[in-house]
Amino acid sequence: MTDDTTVTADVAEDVQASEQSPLALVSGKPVVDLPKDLYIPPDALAVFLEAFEGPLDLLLYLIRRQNMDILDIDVSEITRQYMDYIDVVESMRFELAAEYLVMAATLAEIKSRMLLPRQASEDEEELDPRAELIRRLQQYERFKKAAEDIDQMPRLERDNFVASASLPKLPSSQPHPDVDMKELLLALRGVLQRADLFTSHQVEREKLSTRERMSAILSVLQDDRFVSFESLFTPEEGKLGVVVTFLATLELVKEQLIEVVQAEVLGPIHVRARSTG
Amino acid sequence: MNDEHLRRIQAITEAALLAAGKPLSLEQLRELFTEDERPARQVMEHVMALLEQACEGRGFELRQVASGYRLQVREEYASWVARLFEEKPQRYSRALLETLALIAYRQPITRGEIEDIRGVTVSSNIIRTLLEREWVRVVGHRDVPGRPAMYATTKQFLDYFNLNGLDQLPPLSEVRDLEEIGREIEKNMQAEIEFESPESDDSDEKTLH
Amino acid sequence: MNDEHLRRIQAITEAALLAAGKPLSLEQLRELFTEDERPARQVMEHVMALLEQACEGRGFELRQVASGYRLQVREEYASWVARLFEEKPQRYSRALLETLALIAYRQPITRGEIEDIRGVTVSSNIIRTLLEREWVRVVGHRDVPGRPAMYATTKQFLDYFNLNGLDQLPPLSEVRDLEEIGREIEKNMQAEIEFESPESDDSDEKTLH
Repeated sequence: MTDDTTVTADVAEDVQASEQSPLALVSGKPVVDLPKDLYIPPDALAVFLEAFEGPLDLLLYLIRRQNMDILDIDVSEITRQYMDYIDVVESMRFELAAEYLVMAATLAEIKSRMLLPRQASEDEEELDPRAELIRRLQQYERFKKAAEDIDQMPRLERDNFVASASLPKLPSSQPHPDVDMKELLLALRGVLQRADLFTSHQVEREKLSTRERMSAILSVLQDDRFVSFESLFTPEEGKLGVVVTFLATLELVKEQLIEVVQAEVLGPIHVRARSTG
Repeated sequence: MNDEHLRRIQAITEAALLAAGKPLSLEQLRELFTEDERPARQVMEHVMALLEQACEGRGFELRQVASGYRLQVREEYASWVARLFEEKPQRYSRALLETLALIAYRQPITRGEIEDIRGVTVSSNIIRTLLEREWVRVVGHRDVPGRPAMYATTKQFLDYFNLNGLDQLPPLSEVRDLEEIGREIEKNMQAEIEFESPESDDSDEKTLH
Repeated sequence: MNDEHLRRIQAITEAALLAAGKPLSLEQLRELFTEDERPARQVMEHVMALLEQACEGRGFELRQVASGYRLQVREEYASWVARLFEEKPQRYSRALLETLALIAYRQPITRGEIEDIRGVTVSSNIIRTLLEREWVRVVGHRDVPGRPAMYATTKQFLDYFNLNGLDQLPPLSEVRDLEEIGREIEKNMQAEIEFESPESDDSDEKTLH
């Protein structure tokens, strides 16, 4: 960093400028002066493009800072200068430079129109050609201010922090998925097709009510104890129920899931799950 | 060290613990203060005791854990808080549905038998899910090496599917002719997918957040 | 509805807000209760007032923002709490803030309209950042050639800036004459020059474009 702040020739004329801290460093040299007109030195362009949010922003500054009269600019000189550094900035942020060029062209147009003698016949309503530009500057300025206001507003992560506490152990509250019977059948169809079980009639042979009763009997026989054969039957179910229970018992015996014990001829019959014990 | 000063340290401590969302040690809490205002360790310990008291009767409490102090939602409110995190029910996997169907139609059946028919392993998760949902239960153990559990469906399973008994399950002959059902289900799933597609993300503005 | 009952609802509400770590609407809070115990809207509103009082003198406060209520650290303790976080808070570029301001005050607005007022191209990065932060969203397309997207701000934008609604934004300044604008600019430039000067060691701070 250098202490040399006398890099510009304008310092003597512009005492104010020499008193302020440098805007930025360009190639290690502090830049104190902001441009006098719309011409931006190519080597400082990147810096100025950072400092200003576009030509309107720059113009707003110039109007006050340099007391610039937007009519009093050398249009041909400015245009030439703009053309010069477009080459330089092509690789950087050309689209921004182009906007400054458009602004220069706008100013040139305003100036040329101002130079033309006004025709008396022309509509009195016609605005001063500067009016549109001034309207845009004023409009832009409002939102520039609004952006600054927003930046000042208290916001999360800077001025406000959301309060949160850690969680205790939460009960599992995962809701159960819904299942449609059709989905279940579709799944069954899939697996049976894969297993090619449709061709053998093995699955279909047993009545489902028998299968259900087999499960029921097994759950009664959970403990390692004998249960009387009769207690498996529920007379209230009627004949059909008794038959189903009987078939289920036979199937369980066949599958060697239960054992049936009769201690003496015509004595009480007991059943027990084979797997227990 | 007057009361007002202590209350201030307490409020800053509370603010920090709530902003951190993780435990902070006594040292970390002391570090939040500049050197000239930093409370002594004993003062800080006293403040923690005050803060603990101040949380009585509230929705949260001060807890001391290995890495320091943290503020934690009281366990007695866990069941309400849990509703915040309720997820949308997911769909069951095809593997789970196949397993359930086989248990329903072939009960009592062991896991090994299900695997034989499906030709793939049945994950323990599937069995656990079905047991937790109380759709299946263990009705015994088959008397073969390893004594595998035999599964059967439950009354809850019948209730869920509006059946009085297993004999009301559609007969397998109908299962054979499921082409139409399959198309219908796929249509429903399609509709569901469209409903959840990101195009409709404007819709969540209308719902309450 | 006795006091004890109200205190219980208040504690549950506090617990839920601290567990959520984000704003919850009155409806969302009521949904935490089962139907038979669900407080009426007015009761819930009363509870929120009680909770607000109960936070007086503590490290945190109840705040109503666009998406609902949230508990947040009191702003007066922000400087202590900020020391918890190693990363400095995000800074936003002027270009981003001006674009955001135009969307906030002039919504719905197209990119072209923003560019007209700013006199400069709006980079796609800025729009993308604003969309990713969920501060703005596309609310439709203007019926002109190219059908450009129209942007508007979101509830998340309001939440982030502690606002309950757009009407709480600072009022847009009056159109001023250029003399006055000039003085204002002078002042801002001065501040900016100091800020941008190489002496200040802000270089590690991230600025989001």
